[in-house]
Amino acid sequence: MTDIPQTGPLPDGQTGPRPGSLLVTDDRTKRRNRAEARFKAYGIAALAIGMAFLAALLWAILSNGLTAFTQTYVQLDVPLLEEKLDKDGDRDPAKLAKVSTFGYAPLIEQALVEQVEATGVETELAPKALSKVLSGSAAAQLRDRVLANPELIGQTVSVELLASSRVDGYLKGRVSRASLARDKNLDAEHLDLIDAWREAGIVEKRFNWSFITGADASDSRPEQAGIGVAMLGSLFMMLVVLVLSLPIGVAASIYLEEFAPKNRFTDLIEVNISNLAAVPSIVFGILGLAVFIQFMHLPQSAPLVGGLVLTLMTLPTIIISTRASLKAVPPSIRDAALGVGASKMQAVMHHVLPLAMPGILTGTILGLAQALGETAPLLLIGMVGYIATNYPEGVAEGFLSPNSAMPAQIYEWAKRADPAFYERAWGGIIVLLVFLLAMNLIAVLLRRRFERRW
Amino acid sequence: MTPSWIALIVLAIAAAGFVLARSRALRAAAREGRRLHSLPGYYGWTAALYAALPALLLLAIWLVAQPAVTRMMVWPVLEAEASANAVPSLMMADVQRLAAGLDAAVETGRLSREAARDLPAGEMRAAMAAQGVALGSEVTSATRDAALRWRRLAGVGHLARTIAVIGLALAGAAWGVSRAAPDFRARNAVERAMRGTLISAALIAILTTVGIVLALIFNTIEFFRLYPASEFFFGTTWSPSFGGGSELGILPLLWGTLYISLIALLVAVPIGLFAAIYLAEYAHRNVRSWAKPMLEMLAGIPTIVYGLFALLTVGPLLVEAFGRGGYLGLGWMQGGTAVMTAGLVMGIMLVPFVSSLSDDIINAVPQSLRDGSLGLGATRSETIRQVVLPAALPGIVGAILLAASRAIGETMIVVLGAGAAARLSMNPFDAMTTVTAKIVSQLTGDADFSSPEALVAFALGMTLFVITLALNVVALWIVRRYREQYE
Amino acid sequence: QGRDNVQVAGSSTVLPYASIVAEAFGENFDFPTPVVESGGSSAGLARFCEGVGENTIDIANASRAIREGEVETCAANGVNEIIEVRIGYDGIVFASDIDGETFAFTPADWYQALAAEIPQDGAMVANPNGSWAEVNADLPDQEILAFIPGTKHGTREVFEEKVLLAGCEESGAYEQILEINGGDEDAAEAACMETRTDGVSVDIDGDYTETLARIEANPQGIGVFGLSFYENNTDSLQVATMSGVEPSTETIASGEYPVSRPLYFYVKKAHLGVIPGLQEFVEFFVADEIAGPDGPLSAYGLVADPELAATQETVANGTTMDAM
Amino acid sequence: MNDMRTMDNTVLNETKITARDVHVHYGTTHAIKGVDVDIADRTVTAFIGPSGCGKSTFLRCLNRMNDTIPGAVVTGKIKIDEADIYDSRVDPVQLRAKVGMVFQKPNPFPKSIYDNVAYGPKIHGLAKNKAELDEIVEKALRRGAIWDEVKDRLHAPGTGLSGGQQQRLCIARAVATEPEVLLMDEPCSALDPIATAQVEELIDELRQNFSVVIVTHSMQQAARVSQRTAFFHLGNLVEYGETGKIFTNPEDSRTESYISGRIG
Amino acid sequence: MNDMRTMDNTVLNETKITARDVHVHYGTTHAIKGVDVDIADRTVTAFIGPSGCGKSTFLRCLNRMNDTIPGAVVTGKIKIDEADIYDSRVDPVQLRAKVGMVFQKPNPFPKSIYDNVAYGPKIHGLAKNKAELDEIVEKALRRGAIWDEVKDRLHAPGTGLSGGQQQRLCIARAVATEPEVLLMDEPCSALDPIATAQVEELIDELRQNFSVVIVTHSMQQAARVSQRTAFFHLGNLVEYGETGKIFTNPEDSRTESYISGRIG
Ligand SMILES: Nc1ncnc2c1ncn2[C@@H]1O[C@H](COP(=O)(O)OP(=O)(O)OP(=O)(O)O)[C@@H](O)[C@H]1O
Ligand SMILES: Nc1ncnc2c1ncn2[C@@H]1O[C@H](COP(=O)(O)OP(=O)(O)OP(=O)(O)O)[C@@H](O)[C@H]1O
Ligand SMILES: [Mg+2]
Ligand SMILES: [Mg+2]
Ligand SMILES: O=P([O-])([O-])[O-]
Repeated sequence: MTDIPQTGPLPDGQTGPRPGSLLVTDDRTKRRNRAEARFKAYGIAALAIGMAFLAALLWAILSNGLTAFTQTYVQLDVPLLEEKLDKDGDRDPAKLAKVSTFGYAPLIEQALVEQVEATGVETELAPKALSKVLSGSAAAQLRDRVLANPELIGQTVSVELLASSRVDGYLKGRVSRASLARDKNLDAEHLDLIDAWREAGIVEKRFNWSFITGADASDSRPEQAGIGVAMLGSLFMMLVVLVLSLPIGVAASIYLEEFAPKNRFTDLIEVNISNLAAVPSIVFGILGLAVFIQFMHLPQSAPLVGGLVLTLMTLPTIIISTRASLKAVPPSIRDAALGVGASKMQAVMHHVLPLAMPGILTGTILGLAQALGETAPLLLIGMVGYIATNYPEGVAEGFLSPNSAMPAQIYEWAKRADPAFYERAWGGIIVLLVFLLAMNLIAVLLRRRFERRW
Repeated sequence: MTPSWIALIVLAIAAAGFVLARSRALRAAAREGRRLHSLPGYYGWTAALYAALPALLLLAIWLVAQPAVTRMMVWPVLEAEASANAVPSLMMADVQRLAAGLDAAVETGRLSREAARDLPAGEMRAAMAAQGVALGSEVTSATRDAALRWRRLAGVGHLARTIAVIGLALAGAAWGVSRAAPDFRARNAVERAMRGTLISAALIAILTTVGIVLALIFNTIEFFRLYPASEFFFGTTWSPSFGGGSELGILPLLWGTLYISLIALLVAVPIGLFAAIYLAEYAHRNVRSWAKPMLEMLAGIPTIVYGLFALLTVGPLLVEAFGRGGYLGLGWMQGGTAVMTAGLVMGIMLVPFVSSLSDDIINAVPQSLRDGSLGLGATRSETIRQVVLPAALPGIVGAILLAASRAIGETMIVVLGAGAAARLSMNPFDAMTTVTAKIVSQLTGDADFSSPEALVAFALGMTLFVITLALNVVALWIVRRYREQYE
Repeated sequence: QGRDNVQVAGSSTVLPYASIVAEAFGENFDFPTPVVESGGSSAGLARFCEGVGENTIDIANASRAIREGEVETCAANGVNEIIEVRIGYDGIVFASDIDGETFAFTPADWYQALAAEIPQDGAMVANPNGSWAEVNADLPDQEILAFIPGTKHGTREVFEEKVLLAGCEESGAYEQILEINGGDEDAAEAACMETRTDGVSVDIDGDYTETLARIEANPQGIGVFGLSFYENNTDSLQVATMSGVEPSTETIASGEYPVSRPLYFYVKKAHLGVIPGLQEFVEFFVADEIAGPDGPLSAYGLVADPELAATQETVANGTTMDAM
Repeated sequence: MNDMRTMDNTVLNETKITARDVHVHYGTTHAIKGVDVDIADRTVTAFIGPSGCGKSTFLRCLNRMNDTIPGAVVTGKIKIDEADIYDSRVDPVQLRAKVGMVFQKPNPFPKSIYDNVAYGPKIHGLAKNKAELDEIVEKALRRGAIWDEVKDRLHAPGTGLSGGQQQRLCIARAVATEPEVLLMDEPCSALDPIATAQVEELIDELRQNFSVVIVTHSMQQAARVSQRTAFFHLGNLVEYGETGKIFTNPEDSRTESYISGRIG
Repeated sequence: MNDMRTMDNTVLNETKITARDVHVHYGTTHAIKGVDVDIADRTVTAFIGPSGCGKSTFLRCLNRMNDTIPGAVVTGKIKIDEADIYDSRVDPVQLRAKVGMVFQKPNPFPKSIYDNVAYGPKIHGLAKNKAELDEIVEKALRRGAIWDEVKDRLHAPGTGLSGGQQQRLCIARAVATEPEVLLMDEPCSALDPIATAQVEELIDELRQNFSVVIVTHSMQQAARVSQRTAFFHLGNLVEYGETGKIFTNPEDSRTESYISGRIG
């Protein structure tokens, strides 16, 4: 780096070129480059912080929730005694239905006792205590089977029954002999039995499809609870939200940004919309209760109503982001379109809107994520509680019949006493996130297609 | 005919109108050898709109108005019998339910048309119960007469409705088709309608606001009747109690709201903005295309997870640092639940609100501006700070407002992270709570709904609404002031 | 037109029991499983009182008795005939981390530990107690940290009356306060029930799982739980005795254990026999197989009502409140 | 201050556009100060004048593009074919379809080259099918003197063209809709002499049927293509007349100074 | 139409910029095809050539502005003052401070006129205080021949200027940072003759100390202001030499055709 040509002498009073080779960075540039490096580092740090928290949260979710996707079952040969189930022996469905689940419980107890003997385990547990290894749903499971096939009565059938949540917890490592010390639901002796049965292949842990497809269960049967029905509820709600809030939000933004005369009234609307974003979601629940249920007489606990409420709640998010991105489209594009004789509407629809699409989709992604995870407004329109128990029959029913939603279901589970519900709550969160990802996938892909610089 | 059938028929008429008008316009243009004013589709749409819009509007009005009118015409039947303390609306409600029940019974075939008419009042409650219609009390003969009258009137009304709506649709379609001539400005007509649609969409926001105010205002007034407004607005203690003697000062709650939101924004805005800048300006396309949706997942994680995260992870960590005997030896923090805990975690949740939208807006700033700045020898960061960000300012402010709004509206993180105790304190390591958290808790609590402890939720909601409105006005003013419009 | 499922709303305390019954009902009857919403006793009663008809709920669950004002609201909206059903009792227990110290409390200990001000030498002074040992030498020397129900919860009322106020009286503080304030009984009661705000007593507006999580995060804390919640979490919680009595369904039913509250539901008579399955559901709910001491509710932690037979009769006859 | 020369119309066509007392304000800036002008049909009219004198502003008045600038206020009367274009009954959209415009700064849509040109014909229904549209696009691009350069990349983005190519693309886009009046704001500023010549040829061709208004800084160009010339100065229309006359024998001293290169 | 002055530029300065075998690809478009050129110090070099031939592209190579175009790939060697500007040790920021640029499309920042010009001096720390900055801004605006027009509205937005005014603003903005090399892409395309003359004067003044590269479509302008001229065609540098020589006696037939207006 020797013979760097120096610039020639300068006439007086004229600022000359700053001396120095390009290969040597001068002090000021060094300082500015350090600032630049810092600035970029802040960006990377910000991104890293975001990612780190995401990783931490996901780890928490996965480590707590993955166990919800497996479930313990017990294989049992149950004698369906005719004298218990059909005293008259005429297989009259009406009479068969009279035998309640309480009538089936002794059969199961008997089967358990026989099974204990068959596997040759020594136990002092009474038959009634034995049945604590099974879910409370066992009797109902059996009853449903018998009512569906009355011809089974009198035979011994092999059924696969859900194990109780404690037994399930034992297989998953949540329950130990020590932790059962003061538990009145299960004893260490039960665990000995389970160990023996596990070796015999009678007790088995498997992937838990019914968690994904099933319905909610009562507080005493966590092992039976599934999120399927609530997922449908969320699906129907999201359909309503998407179908209403996206077009309405975009339309409102277009009007405000492109057509509205700039005056007090539109200012009012503008302020109004940003203000709606700050309204706590539960207040939308109050509104929804008053308007949709009390005034319009839409049914209680219906996903349609939930969807409408969430639509009102997501609108501001979509409108604010859509307006921001409409604003960011350079006016020259509009001029170009108007100049070839496009109407303002055409200019907006054909040119401005596609360019604003990334922002619109971002608003949609954020809005739907918010709507999908919201519980508080659902509380007021009756979608939180023990609701997601019946599958809707058909699409119209799906919108109108009582249902819950995933976040409400998760919230419910998280409140319940049995720790087995805690794992279900986290499992539900996993399902919710997968649902969210699936829902957003299209938006994300579309957004990538629309992104361009000009 | 049911309203949905009528609506379907109207839509069918509109579709027919579309086809007819479109082809008529095309034929006319071909015959007269002239160019159409608008694209042919616009003529079709005009006819379709003429057919559908007024008819559907009429239908909507009819649906609302008919019961009101019928009620007015039926009331005289009941009036005679109404005792001094009878509530007209309740009596009418029974009449309506009874009439609806009779309709349903006839429809399902449980009762014949005549039987429905002749059923004695005394048997009606039972008959209705069989039909699954609950009546508040035994049916009196006046109620029965009123219900029968209701049914007659409703029958007439429905017939008139069908005729009027479908007639209007046909007339509209015909009018639309007849206008489909080359010099008719069909595009303008359609665009006027579209514009109307856009305006109505914008008005939904206003309607929502009106709805919210209406939903809150009566109970708010009721609250102020029970509890002095001055103590609510200026009271510095929040301690509701069932036994009466609650102190319901909003100040500690407002303070908590501000404090927590402020900390959340102090976390979310720098992280979000820098992440957005990095993604839009520095990151490789591929990095950006997965990093952005990943960050957006933060917005989709249910807030209960954040709450637990605050309670179980962040709170204890902070206590270890700032608590008594913490390794910083400061002793500022009593327990894990604190403004700081909730603020930090909420800030993380808000990151994507700032980052994603800002990223889109920054990305929309024309490249020529960056070139202009880089060409002068500016570094990238100088370009971003002095040229790109000012140009993107309105959008970024929008994003920040959105984040702030969510911070104000959040409950779960506050309850789990910051606690439920209202307190006026400067220490960010103290437990506090927010207006929103208290709205939820008072609304879902055990206090009697007519007691001030429950009604205060509405007053809180109303106050919060007014305050955020004021903040938004200020924000709008600031944005207007500092906006830099490119090109 | 025509709703085909029973709709229940109200207390989140009653919800677990109602859901157990609803599930069993759905399994054993041809009716669809009733919908049981939560949202709080008051919200439930408020919706209950909106009127009669299929677009209103049939049953409101409540963890307290309906109030006079609510009955009036109901009447104003045409809900005249209300059947009140008491389903049992909810025991309220005090529990701490399983690995921590064991506690045996008296109400007086709680009063001394949590009162905002306590009388001392003829004047009210700010509560100086920092550890349980300072309150009562028999208790472990552990910092006081109590997670008590927030002011939204009905349990708070029970806690204040049956623990704080009782403790206040038991410890003789009540008398002293009366002396200090010149005999104003109302003020004295209020003073007994006012809790300190220095972070020692933490209000929980959430539910018992939150309390449990807080104890996990802070093992020194002592939380207030429902009996059923405790019984399901014996692996992480140990319960404290109150005045020497360990809480259980038996001790509560017998009245030995002092802290409990009744749970109710309210039915619109006008809906009985109209909404399919409502009558059956209500009867099923109070049947011995369900609500009796050997039924699933009891197994889950509900303290069966000793007067269940009377309740069954009320339901069978459809006896409304004003008729009682 | 209005000293518009009365013109002895020898070969002149009938008037297409009449402007009377047109004023334009941008907020406080008074950009056009009472301009009266008659623009003839089937004629090329050149607007000349120093930078910032209001040429673009006045041009934008003629198809109401100023409507889109917030703060721009236009007063006075402008008639095209006897119809007042600021009349409330006039549809600015129809007006702009009739009065096309090429902007000073090339502003292609961020779409493909093909879509840039096809857009106008599509919204005006000029093509019945794809083949016809292709034909229109090709013809327009040829007239814009850019066909050869882009024919192999019709589906590449229009924003990826060079400056001059973008300008020609915008010309092609404007002629594709077959306007009756074409307003061109410095259409050749970024073009090399050959391309300029081709565009001038296009202008000449258009003149056979339509009227063309062109803003230019090149006196030579104005002299070559226009039949009439208007000289603007500081918002005033100083002189307006036949091009030959203006360049050889201007009446106003300012015109003369400008043409001879003394004021700017 | 050719009043070109023949210049015998005897005193040639040392080389400032050396380019060797420079290729530029935009994705699949091969825009510059192996250009070798030496640009002398204290000289005005004109780039001429038909629209789309790669002038702007090559110009942008000289201060690495092509770095900002996604998909643009530059190969070859470019040295300024013997330093390879694509060397990893070279800081493009410093390079661009040294090699200023006026873009083809005027791109004022959405800031006030004052801030537009003050921006460069501020980031380079050329002014110690407000007064000095004011001075720099005024001087730059004067050199950009726009001071008189904007002196009363220095705090109005730069985007509210007319096309030509924006162009001059961008020139003023570029000279305000006192670069050693100034690259000007058609700086006078939107300017009237007077303003053009003023800018040309500026260029001449700059030449005393710096080197200037100017892209122009006007042969006259090239002839007037430049000492050397490079003729580009289809991405190739066809001919490069003294301006007088190129215009009077070109070696390559393509150059001749272009100059005489036969190829474009
Ligand atoms: N961003 C881009 N992407 C793809 N191709 C490009 C891009 N920019 C320019 N080109 C192409 O590269 C070639 C050279 O372009 P360049 O802008 O350098 O031309 P130019 O000589 O400056 O022309 P003009 O005088 O019209 O400005 C042209 O064919 C152009 O279409
Ligand atoms: N949007 C605007 N806001 C404010 N003033 C403007 C705006 N556009 C133009 N002006 C001003 O109006 C005057 C006329 O501008 P106009 O663009 O019509 O000039 P022009 O004759 O086209 O100049 P040029 O040849 O430089 O393009 C100028 O002084 C300009 O600064
Ligand atoms: Mg102009
Ligand atoms: Mg170029
Ligand atoms: O929900 P609760 O009313 O029982 O607190």
